[in-house]
This record gives sequence, C-alpha cells and structure tokens, in this order.
Amino acid sequence: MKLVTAIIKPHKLEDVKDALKEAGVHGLTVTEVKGFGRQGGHTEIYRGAEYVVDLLPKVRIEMVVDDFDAEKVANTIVASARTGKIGDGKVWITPVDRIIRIRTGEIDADAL
Amino acid sequence: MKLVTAIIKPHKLEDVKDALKEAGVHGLTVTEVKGFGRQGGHTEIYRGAEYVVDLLPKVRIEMVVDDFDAEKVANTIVASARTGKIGDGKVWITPVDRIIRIRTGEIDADAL
Amino acid sequence: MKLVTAIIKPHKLEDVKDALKEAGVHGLTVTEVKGFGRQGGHTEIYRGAEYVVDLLPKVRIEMVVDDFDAEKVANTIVASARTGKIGDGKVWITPVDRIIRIRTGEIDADAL
Amino acid sequence: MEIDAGNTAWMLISTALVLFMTPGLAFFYGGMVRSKNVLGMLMQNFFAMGLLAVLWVLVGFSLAFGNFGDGGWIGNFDHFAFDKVGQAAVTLGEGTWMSGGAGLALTIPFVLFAAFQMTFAIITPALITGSTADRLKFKAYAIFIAAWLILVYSPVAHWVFGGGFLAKMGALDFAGGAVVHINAGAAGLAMAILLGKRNGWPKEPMHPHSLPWTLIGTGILWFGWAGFNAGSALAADGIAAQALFNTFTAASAAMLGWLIVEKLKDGKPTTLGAASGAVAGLVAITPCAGFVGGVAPIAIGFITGAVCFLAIQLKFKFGYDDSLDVVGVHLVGGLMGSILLGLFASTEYNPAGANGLFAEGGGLDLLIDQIVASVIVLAFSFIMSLVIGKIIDLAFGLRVDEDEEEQGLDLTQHAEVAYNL
Amino acid sequence: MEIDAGNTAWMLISTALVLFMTPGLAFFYGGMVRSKNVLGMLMQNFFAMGLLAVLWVLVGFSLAFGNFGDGGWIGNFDHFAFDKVGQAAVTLGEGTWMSGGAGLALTIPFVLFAAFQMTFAIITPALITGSTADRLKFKAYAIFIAAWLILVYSPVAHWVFGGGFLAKMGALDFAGGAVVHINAGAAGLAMAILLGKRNGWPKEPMHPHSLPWTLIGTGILWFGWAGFNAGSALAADGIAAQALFNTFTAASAAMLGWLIVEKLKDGKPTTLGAASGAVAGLVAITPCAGFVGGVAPIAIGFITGAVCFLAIQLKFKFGYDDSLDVVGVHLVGGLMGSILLGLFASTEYNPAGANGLFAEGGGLDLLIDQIVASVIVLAFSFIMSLVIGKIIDLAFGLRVDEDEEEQGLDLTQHAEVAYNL
Amino acid sequence: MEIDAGNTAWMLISTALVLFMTPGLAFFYGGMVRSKNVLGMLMQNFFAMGLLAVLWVLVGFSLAFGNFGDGGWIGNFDHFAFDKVGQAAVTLGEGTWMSGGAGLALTIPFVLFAAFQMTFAIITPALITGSTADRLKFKAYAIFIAAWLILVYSPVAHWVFGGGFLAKMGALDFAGGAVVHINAGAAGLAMAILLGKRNGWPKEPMHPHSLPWTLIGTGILWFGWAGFNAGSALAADGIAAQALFNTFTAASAAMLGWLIVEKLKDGKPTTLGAASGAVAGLVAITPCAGFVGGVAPIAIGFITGAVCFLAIQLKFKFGYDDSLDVVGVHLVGGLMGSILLGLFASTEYNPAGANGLFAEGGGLDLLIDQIVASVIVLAFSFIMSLVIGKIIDLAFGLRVDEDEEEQGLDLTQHAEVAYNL
Ligand SMILES: Nc1ncnc2c1ncn2[C@@H]1O[C@H](COP(=O)(O)OP(=O)(O)O)[C@@H](O)[C@H]1O
Ligand SMILES: Nc1ncnc2c1ncn2[C@@H]1O[C@H](COP(=O)(O)OP(=O)(O)O)[C@@H](O)[C@H]1O
Ligand SMILES: Nc1ncnc2c1ncn2[C@@H]1O[C@H](COP(=O)(O)OP(=O)(O)O)[C@@H](O)[C@H]1O
Repeated sequence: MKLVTAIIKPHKLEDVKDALKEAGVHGLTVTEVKGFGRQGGHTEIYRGAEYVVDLLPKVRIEMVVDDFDAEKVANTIVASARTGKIGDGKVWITPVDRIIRIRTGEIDADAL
Repeated sequence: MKLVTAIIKPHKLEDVKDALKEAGVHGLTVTEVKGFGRQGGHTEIYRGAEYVVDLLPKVRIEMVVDDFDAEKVANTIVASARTGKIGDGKVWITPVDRIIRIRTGEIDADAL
Repeated sequence: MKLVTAIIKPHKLEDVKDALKEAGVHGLTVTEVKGFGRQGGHTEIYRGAEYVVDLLPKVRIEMVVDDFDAEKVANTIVASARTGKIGDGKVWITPVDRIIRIRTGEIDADAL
Repeated sequence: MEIDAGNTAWMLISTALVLFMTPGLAFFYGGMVRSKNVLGMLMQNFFAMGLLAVLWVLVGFSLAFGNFGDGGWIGNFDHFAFDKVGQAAVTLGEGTWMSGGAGLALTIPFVLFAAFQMTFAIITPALITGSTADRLKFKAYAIFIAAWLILVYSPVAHWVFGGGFLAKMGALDFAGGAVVHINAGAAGLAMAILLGKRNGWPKEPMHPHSLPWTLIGTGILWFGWAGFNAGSALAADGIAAQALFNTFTAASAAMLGWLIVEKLKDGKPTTLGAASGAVAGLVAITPCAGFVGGVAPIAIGFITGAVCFLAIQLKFKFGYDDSLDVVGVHLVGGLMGSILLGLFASTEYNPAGANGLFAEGGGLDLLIDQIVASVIVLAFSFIMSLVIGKIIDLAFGLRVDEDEEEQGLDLTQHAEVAYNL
Repeated sequence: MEIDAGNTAWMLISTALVLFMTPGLAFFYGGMVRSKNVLGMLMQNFFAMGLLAVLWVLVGFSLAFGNFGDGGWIGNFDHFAFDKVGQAAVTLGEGTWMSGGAGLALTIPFVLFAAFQMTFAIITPALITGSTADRLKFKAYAIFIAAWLILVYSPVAHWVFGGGFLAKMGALDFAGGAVVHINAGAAGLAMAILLGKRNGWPKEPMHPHSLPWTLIGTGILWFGWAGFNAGSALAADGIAAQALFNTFTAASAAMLGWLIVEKLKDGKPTTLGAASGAVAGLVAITPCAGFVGGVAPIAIGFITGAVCFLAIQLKFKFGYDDSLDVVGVHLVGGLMGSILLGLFASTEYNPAGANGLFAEGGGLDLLIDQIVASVIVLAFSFIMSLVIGKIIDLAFGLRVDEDEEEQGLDLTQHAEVAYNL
Repeated sequence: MEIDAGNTAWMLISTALVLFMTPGLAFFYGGMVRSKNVLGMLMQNFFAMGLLAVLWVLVGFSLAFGNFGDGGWIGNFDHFAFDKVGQAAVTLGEGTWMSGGAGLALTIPFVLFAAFQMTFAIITPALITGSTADRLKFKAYAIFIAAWLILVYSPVAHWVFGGGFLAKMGALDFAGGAVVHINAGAAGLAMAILLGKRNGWPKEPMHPHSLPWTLIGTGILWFGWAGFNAGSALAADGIAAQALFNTFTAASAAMLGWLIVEKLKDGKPTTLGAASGAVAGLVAITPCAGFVGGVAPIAIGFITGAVCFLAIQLKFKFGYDDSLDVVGVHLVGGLMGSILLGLFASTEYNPAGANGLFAEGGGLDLLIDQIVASVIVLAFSFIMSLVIGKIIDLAFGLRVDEDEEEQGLDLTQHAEVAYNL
C-alpha cells in the first residue's frame, strides 16, 4: 500500500477529482492548507502598512492506493493539476503498512 | 515508531478520543477534512440548479505510537468509530523514523 | 527523501518559518489543526455548565526534504518552536519514496 | 378623531422597528445553534414574516380585534381580508365597557394600527423556534405556526389587547407580557416536551456556533423593542417616552442582574449571559413599560435578570430540552414582569393604569389580577400547543429523523449550507 | 406651507432608513459572492454612499429636480452645489401642470426632501453591483456609477419624480418601480453582457459564501423599505400608513409565492429563495405602494414572487451572467410592479392616483401608460449603460484580468482579506 | 411648553438610534480585533449599555444636567435616581444666562430628554475600548468606565450641554465634538499609554479577523448618527433636517478624502479605509451639524478624512499602541470638527449659533473659543483618565498577563469562544 499526498491549487480540485475518479480511485481525503514556496506571496495593506503574506491557500489531497497504482495515480494528479504556472504544487508517495476500513474491518486492498 | 492516521465521521470524535485515552494514548492531532468515497454525497440547491456535493465533512486523527502499540490503537479506533453505515472511514499505519518532543528534545518512545 | 511533520503552537509559526527559510527550506505546507496532549485544556462556560475543551489550536507543518537534511530541519524546528512550556508539540520524520513537482514533472531532489 | 401626524410618524417607525425585531430574533437564536442548523433557524424566523403576515391580514386581525371591547373571548370575521381597515382614525370599542364607554380613540390611521399589531403576530410564534431548535421539520413548523396564530395567538390577543375578558377583569399588559411572552414561552415548553431531546443532549456539548450573531441579534432586538413597548402607547406622548426609558433601563439592569449571579456562580461573566440578561429584562418590562416609572424599571430588570439566569437551569433538572431557553427567558421573564407589575404599577405614571402593592393607594387587587391572567394564558397556550403539536405529529411527524438531525436542518430541510468560507 | 413637525419627523427617519438600505444591500449581495470577493462587493456599495452623495449635492439633485414640473426631460443647474436648498418648506412646480398648477407643497424642509432623494440616488446605482459581481475593476466601477448617476439616473428621476414628461403623461410610480428598479435592472443587464461571464460560470458551482449575511441584508432592506415606500408619501398620513402596510405584506406574499414554486420545482424551499422572494416583493410594491390597498399588495407580491423565481432561470437560457440576479429580481420585479399597478391602482386609496383596470371606473389607460413608461425607462437605461460601459471599457478596461479574477477582488483591488478566523 | 408630538416622535426614534450605535460600535471594533478577542470587545461595548445606563439614572444625569445653565463646573444631586425627571415638557435653565434668561424650553417629555442623553453617556466611554483592545482586564474595564462616567463625562457634559462654563464662554458643540469625541479620544490615548503595547505590536501583523463585521458596524453607526446629530436639535425642524443632511454628506466626503490619500500613498483604496473615513467624517461633523450648511459639510468631511488617514500613522511614530485608532479617528476627528466649526459656522443656518471666520460678519472669536474649549476638554480628560487608570492599575491591575493575552480575552475573561464553524 502507498499513500499519495498532493498539494495543489484550490481551483484545480474539481479537475483533479474528476481525473482520479476516471483513473479508478474510489476514495480520497481533502484538507484546506496554506503553502509556502517559490511562488512568493501577496501584499495586504492594513492601516497604511504593507504586509507580505507568503502563505497561500492550497488544497491537500491524500489517498491510500495499491502499490502498483501509486505511480499512475501520481501521474494522473500531475497531469490534471498542472497549470504550468509557479505554485502548482507537489505530489509525494510514502509507504503504508496497513489500511483498514472502519465499517467492515476489511484490510489493505479490500479496504480501498 | 508508527504513525496511525484515521479518517472518521465528525460526530464520533468524542467517542474515539475517549477510547484512545483509555487505551493509553497520550497525544494526538486532529484536522477537519472533507472526504470523497463510496458514501456518495448530498445535493445542494442554488438558484434552481442542483449541485451534487461529494466531499463530506470528516475528521482526520493522527498519532505517533510505539511500534507494538500500532495495531492495538488502530483496532481501538475501528471499534469506537464504527457506526456500521457507509462512510465510517479508514485507518492506516505508516512507518516513522523518529519523533522528537519540542519542549524537551526527548526522542522516540520518550517523546510520546 | 524524508517528510518532516511538526505540530507547533500557532504563535510560533512565524519564527519557525523564518528559521526554516534561513536553514534553506524552499517550500512547506501548513495546516490548522487541534491537538490533544499532556497540556490539558481549558474551560468554556455555556448556560451555567462548564465544559473542558481538551483540543487546543495547533499548527501542523509538513515538508519533504532531502534525506541528509531531515535531521537538520527537525532540529531547526525544535529550536525555533520551543517555548519550554508544556504543549510545544512534536516533530516526526517519515520516509518518502518519491516527490514530483507538478509544474515541471521534476522528481525528488529537483522537485524540492 | 383626527389623524395626528406626530403620533402617526411614531407609529410608522414603531411598526418598522417591531418588524425588524424578527430578523433580530433570527440572529439571536441563529448564533446559538450549531453551524449545520443555522439556516434552519433563520429560515423559520424569516418564514414567519412571510406566512403570518398574510394570515394576519386574511383572518388573524379580525379574530383578535373584531368585537373590540366586548369583554369576551374572541373577535369575529368583520375584518376578514382587512375589510374596513382603512386610512381613517377610527374609535374602537365605543359604547363598550372600555374607558367608560368612550372606547379607544385612535389618532393614527386604522390600517397602521392593524399593521403594528401584525408585527406582534409575526414575532410571537417566531419566539417558539428557540425551544424546538435543531430538530423540527420545516413543514411541521409551517403548519404549527399557522394553526397557532389562529387558535392561540388571536384569541389571547383579543382577551387582552382587544378589550376581551382579561382586560375587563382589570389585568394590565402594556405591550404583551402575557400575550407575547408567557404565551410563546408556554408554547415553547409544550413543544420541547413533545419533540423530546436533541440526540446527545445534554451530554454532548452543543455550543453556539457564532456568538457574534447572537450579539448582533441582541442589538437589533434591543433597538426594535423601543417600537414594541413605546409604540404600544399608540402615540408620541409622555407615556411613550416613559415606556422607552423604562424599556432601555430595564434591559440594562437585567444584564447586570444576570451577570452578577453568573459571575458569583460560575466565576466568569459571559457574553451570552449579557445578551440573555438584556433580553430577559426587555421581556419583563414589556407588560410594565407604560405603567411604571422612577427606578422601578431598574428593580424589575435587575430581579428578572437574576431570576432568569437561575431559571435556565430548570431544564437540566426537569429534563426537557428547551434548546435556546424560551422557557427560562420568555416564560419566566414574562411571568416576572406580569407579576412585578402588580407591585410596581402606579397611576402616577399612567392614569389609565392602576396602582400596585407598592404604590400609594395600591393594594393586592392588581397583583391578583396579574397572577390570574398569567396563569390563564399560560395554561391555555400550553394545552392548546400540546394539542396542535400532537395532531401535527400524528399527521405528518414533527421531528426530523436521526440521520437528518445529524446532518443538520440546513442540508436536509433546505438543501443549503450556511458557510463556504 | 408651514413645516409640520410630524411629517418632518417621519421624513427624517425615512431618510435615515433609506440610507441604511445600502449597507443592507451590500450584505444581501456580499453573502452571495465567494469569500474572496466579499470585500469587493461591500466596498462597491459603501463607496456608492461616499461618491454619489457628493455628486448628488453638486449636480445630480439639480439635474433631477431643477425645472420641477416642467413636463420635460431634464432639470437645470439652479441648485448646483445645493444652491437655494434651504430649511424652509417650499412649494415645488407651482404654476406648472402639476396638481392643476398648485404644484407640490412640501410640509418639510426643502433640504430634507433633497436629502431623502439623495438616498435614492445612492442605492439605485448600487443595485447594479449584483450583476457585475466578482469581475469588475474598482476604478471602472467608480467611473461608471458617477457617469450613470448624472447621465441616466438624474434624467430618469426628472421624468418621473421631478414632474417630467412621464409624470405628465400620466404614468404612476410611487417610490421608484421605474426610476429605481427597472432603471438599475436594465443597467445591470447591459453591464452583465458587456463584462461577459465569470470564468467557470455556469459549470463551476459559485455558491454563496455566507447565507447569514444575505439574510441579515434582507432584514435590513425590509426594514429600510418602510422609509423608501412610506417615506415617499412625504408625510406621516393615511397614505404613508397604507404604503407601509402594502410594503410589508407584499414582501411576505412574494416570499410565499417564490417558495411555493421553488418547492414544487426543486423539492425544497431555500433560505436564499425566502430572501430573494421577499426582495422581489419589495421591488414590485415600490411603484404601487401608495396607490393600492386591500388585498392587492398580497396579490402583487405573490404573483411577482412566483414570476421572479422563474425569471432568474432566464440567464441560463440566454447565457448572460447576471451573477446575483439583478435582472431576475429588480428588472423583472420592477416591470411586474409597474404593470400590475395598471390593474390594481385605485383612487379609493389615493385620490391623487388613478384607477387601474380592476378598479371601479378604471380602464386600460393607466395600464398602457405604465407599459409605455416602463419600456422607455428600460430602453433608455439599457442603451445608455451599454454606451457608458463600452467607453469606460475602451478607456480603462472594465474587467480584471484572469489571474486577478482567480485571486479575487478583495486581494487584487483592495489588498485585503475578509476573514482571519 | 406643550409637548409636541412631532418633536417627541423624532426624539423617541433618535434615542433608539443612538442606543443602537453602541452595538454598531461593538461590531465596528469587533471586526478589527483578532478572532480570539472579538467577544472581549463585544462584551465591553454591550456591558457599557448595562452598567452606564444604570449609573446615569442614579447619578450621572444629575451631575451633568443639574444646575442647568449655571455657567459652572458641575451639576448637583437634584435629580438623583431620576428624581423629578417626569413626563412633562419643562423649561431648563430659566433665569440663567441661557438664551437671555429664557432658558431651554423643551417641547418633549423631560424623561425623554434624559433618556436621549443617556445614550450619549453610554457610547462615549465605549469609544475608549478601541484603544485598549486585546489586553484590558474585564474587571478593570468595568471599574474604569464607571469612574470615568462620573468623574469625566458628567462634568464635561455639564460644561457644554448643561449650560456650564464652556457653553457660557461661547464655544459651540452641537452634538458632542468635544463632549464625546475629544473627551473619549483623549481618554483612549491615556489608556493606551498606561496599558502599553500589545505583545508583538507593531512587528507581528494583527489583522482584522472579519472586515465584514467592521463594515456592518459602520453601516449601523452611520444610520444611528442621524439620531445623534439631528436628534441634538431636540425637535423635528429645519435645523434637524440641516443636521441630517450635513451628517450624511460629511461622512461621504470624508470617505472620499481618506480613500484618495490612501490610494495615493499605498496604491489601493481599502474597505477598512472606507469605513474609517466615513466614521472620521461623522465625528468631525458632530460639533458642526446644526451650525453649518451648503457645501461646508463636504469640505469639513473631506479635509478630516484626509487628515485622519495621516493621523493614524502617528502611533507608529510615537510608539503608543492605540490599537484600533481611537486617537487617530476620534480625538483628531473631534479636534478637526471643533476647530473647522470656527471657520464654517454661520448664523444663516442657525440663528442660535455664531459666525465663523469664513461667514459674513464672522471673525476670530468663535475659532478661538473652539480651540480653547477643545484644549480644556482634551487636557482634563487626558489627565483624569491617567489618574483613574493608574489607581485601578495599582489596586487591581489593568492588564491581563502574558499567557492570557496570548490565549485571548474571549477565553480568559469570559470562558467562551466566538466561533464554532
Ligand atoms: N518541500 C515541500 N514540502 C511540502 N510542501 C511543499 C514543498 N515545497 C512546496 N510545497 C507546497 O507546494 C506549493 C507550491 O510550491 P511552489 O514552490 O510555490 O511552486 P512549484 O511547486 O510550482 O515549484 C507550496 O505552496 C507548498 O504548499
Ligand atoms: N483510499 C482512500 N484514501 C484516503 N482516504 C480515503 C480513501 N477511501 C476513503 N477515504 C476516506 O474515508 C471516507 C469514507 O470512505 P467511504 O468510501 O465513503 O466509506 P467506507 O469507508 O465506509 O467504505 C471518505 O470520505 C474519505 O475521507
Ligand atoms: N503521539 C502524538 N501523535 C501526534 N501528535 C501528538 C502526539 N502527542 C502530542 N501530539 C501533538 O502535540 C501537541 C503537544 O503535545 P503535549 O503532550 O500537549 O505537550 P508536549 O509536546 O509539550 O509534551 C498536542 O496538542 C498534539 O497536537
């Protein structure tokens, strides 16, 4: 089992979700996060002072998949989340020992 | 060290937390997330158009535990988070190289 | 590649971010979370009843780094996030198989 | 009588002020529920503005204010669909027992009087939503308030405001301590009992999802109550001025009363306590507003604030889930005001009133009348509400099912979510 | 005439009430946009309160109300910078066709009349912001509303409120069905077409970020509309009372009309529907408020609520992105009200009015006048708005660029974020 | 004098409007603080409505308005516990220097005059909460405002509104430029200095947690200010109308003044700037409202808006943490208004006023009086506030400890959290 985690631009979420569904992913979990990176930030004004805000809204997707699916899923995300502009985000893959479906107690491949 | 991550239904959080406390877990971190899965979604109406919202509110719990505790902790979560209805969520276990307590610099088992 | 995850006190975020930038980290992702731990909680009053709230606001930082940087990064966080008071949080390190930059498709060290 | 422009100006704005109170109430309550139920709460209150205004025009007003001054039980259908509710300033109840046969000579257009009363007919049923929060089906709600307006509010309004039997008996109610607050509070109690507890109550914490909404609702209510109470003078005169002063200071004193007891008992004064205390004071001063003066409003407010803080604990003791404390604040506050009026009323401030126990020349008469009237309204509303609620329950079901309750009213009743921040 | 204190009291508060409507509108709209654009929306509305008040004083009032009662097309510069706009109660349009040469004798200070009209001049252009939401540059907005006030609002106000040619023709418009709602609605349509669709519309869901804001905005609008419509009587009299009653009940009935059709078509009544329906009813009753009575406001409201629910679907059919339904609610609602007035108007309720088709002694005359006036205002506003908008587009660009649209107006136009919760 | 119903109607609603301003202020400030302190801010403002109303009735009113027209320093205890504050329309200050011995003949119930003044006594101390935000103990706050009401507000109100020495000297203050704004602003400065800076200020960004709250607060303040300024005419007459017009347009022009300078200096106009500018204009026009006319309110507003934008930078220069700019907006805005009145006042608009430097027949007299009065009030309030604050600090501590400050006032002072979304 592998855990694929992706940080993407918020407005690409729908596209990525659709692409993943098509690629056969049955479940995933989404978190609203803020990202710091090469993209830099934006400026806010408050009482005449300028503040650089370098944490930008991003969306984090995580999904546990079969070992042999991991690369494919990662590529699907890369393809569907890309705008080509700085700040598109990252995808990473980490090992998973075990996954359990709470409802049934099924494990690993059956739990997905 | 292992990292146990669980996605559960929001209203089971108190039960799971209580069960984990009883099982000897001393610390955990909770995130509000949204989940897509077999559970499907619900319909929202806006200006006469219906939208299927397939991301449902879930809660993500993560806790680092001793290797030999991981299974027990996972089972505790499964037992306490189960409602038997679709959408109950998942628990997965991943390896951890090292954990440090920021306050003291203690590591691994001592850091929990 | 390693994934360094840290749970810290919210008001230390700026300090930690600055320290990490100085230590050469180019990207990271931040999540607002709630933590349960030894710190205990606080009391809220509602309609004459007292409720102990044991989930306290924390910030979760995650960043993928080169293997040989992981320890250094973890130590940087520990040093900059410490207040010495209970509830300072944890840092843990987990293995990463692969990381991809969405914008370019670059992988691993090049993707950071 | 001639129309007086000054009085009319005051009643125009008073009518608008009382109308504005229902959105205020929506937010007062809406802030207290969990975020999955906030639209459900707002919708119930706004919908009351839609449905009840129309029903009032069609039949409610006629049932409440027909047969004006008959000393009886109910109006008639003379004003069905606002028939004969014109722009002239009529005299109501001429030749009846009222004011020695002279009746109530309006100095404002009759249609304005009817519109002012309409805003009362909207907010009174809306008050009940606090006790049924988080679990009442929208459809059942709509039917309930429609039936309740006709079968409970209109008759009770007739008894008191329409020159019915309670008015004739000598009970005083300047702006609706009994008609509005005891009435709605008793209905709230009945409905809380009928509906049963919310899943998880009282173990699971069900904290307010946004206290700032509750506070802005409080601000709007406080502001609008100027129209509610001082508008009930039906003129821009000394009594209206007295009522305004009494209203504002009673709210202030009640906030202090609540917060002091809260601080002593729980260690901290809360913002929800400040809001609830102020509302409790506004409730209590409602029946008294045009009949008392001096420091009486401060006494009435302060006592009621303290008592209502203690009263909201009753639900834990008796086990009914009056979710947002309609009983503790409106029923108890309304009772306090109605009864304290029996002590503090003085003809010094309003010759058309009476003297309470503490006033020079006063005795027990008024106090007894006040208690009797309060009990009658309480009992009538409680029983009628139980009956109406039970019938709706049998016919359509009152309560959402468990899954819906967990998902929340917003999604299940209205297919909406409140926030996408 | 003498100043009447009662009438003046009512007009003072009416002026304040209408001013308060613009913040209400800001939140009505602000709740509906996505959270990245909420400050942009609030700012546009509040800024209208800043810029347009000043322009009104300098030149708008004079263009609208100079040459009062001339039966013509435009005012003059007699009141440039509020010249001769004093505290006395003057008679306007004496010696013109108006009221048989007697003109309009104010019983309130002239400066108060001008201030009351100022609040109309602020909210009318602000209404347009609903159709241009999420993509209009702030700078382009500022120039647009300035030009529109002078070139569109002021002349149209003269035609109707200033005793211009539409008034002389016999068209009725009590408080601005044509001047305010058809006018702003047509401009909204023009601007939506000029600007083009928001990126992603209509595929991508663009749900309201906070319906509670929309509901509190609705509450404020409903409250303030008392001043808008009943204030247009310029006195605290029977007609003002009638207008107030009509206003409130039309809003109620329109909410019911909207919700019933929504429930039938979509299966659930929504809170956004309740809010939109109420506003549609308020729009429709605006031209009628002082000219109808009885149950007519309920009929007008109910029909308009149902029709406007259907009308907001038009944009999907025709493909213009009227983001928050200025066309469906204000243009269609304004047309409904103006035309239904041709049916329901009756001199029974206002001798200075006329009889519509359904009134005793009425015929088709008024109906035809109403239709003609509506079409003229619609066409004028639509064409002028297209021209003004196009010129600004060529000179400065109307629309933010794609990146800015994605980031949101709050950050790109004002360097702020709305929430740090 | 007889009670005039029109004037009474206007003063009833004015009193309600000014009362509504304090919730408005609560949200104006509440939106600007961080989300952990929002309840603390709301509570302080609402609590002022509780505590100060009661103190006003007991003793404040008597200290401010006893010895009316004596040209002196302080009232007396004649009206202790609102003694002799009845429903009749009395004449105040008869036989004193005022109006040549004729005094101030009220045409409204005396109790209404006292209630109107009560709302001023509530909001003035509440204004100070902006400078002490995020770090003042609730208990210390409660004691401070109680003491300040009695020892600072009541005497200053006597000097000016009560016919005391500043009024006799010839200084003008229509609705409280000195009594309310300079007074509260100077106290805010004193308290900001006494309390010291918030931890992290000015390095750490402390952005508003919800600008929409600030905007809705602004809307309520703007609306309520109609009652504040036009209500200070104590009648529904030409001067009230003039004051209303002046108030609204000064706010508008000040918004423009602020935004233009902001745009030039920072590159973007902000919504917080629009809100702050409008409030600055409302502050500046307060002393002038019934004494100027024509385009003077626009000039006063515009200049003040621009100046106040620059003034809020002072705190960075001098290093006091006036958290939400009470000094920059209320002290500076109050000074601007009071002094500009010395230029723009004209008896053309109010025969009971005076002529400023720019008016026909005017000279330097008024300007000098205005400056002297401003300085006296500023100095008195600043010193007294320092003394009162210091004593409370020594006795109970003014400031929460570091941990509490980090956790926020909501949790530590009130055991609540604002949002559970
Ligand atoms: N090393 C990292 N670990 C975790 N998240 C990262 C890392 N680097 C970047 N990110 C996330 O990816 C987002 C995009 O990164 P950025 O450097 O701005 O652009 P790009 O991915 O196009 O090079 C960041 O906002 C952050 O959320
Ligand atoms: N493969 C997955 N990886 C990560 N999270 C998942 C995965 N599958 C499901 N989830 C999470 O678990 C939740 C429940 O899953 P779902 O398929 O709806 O029901 P069930 O777990 O009962 O089969 C989802 O909403 C999602 O948050
Ligand atoms: N085993 C764990 N796994 C994951 N997160 C943890 C764990 N233990 C603690 N945390 C996180 O660290 C935070 C601080 O822990 P706590 O025990 O309160 O203090 P300290 O780290 O100083 O011992 C917690 O609020 C929680 O978010």
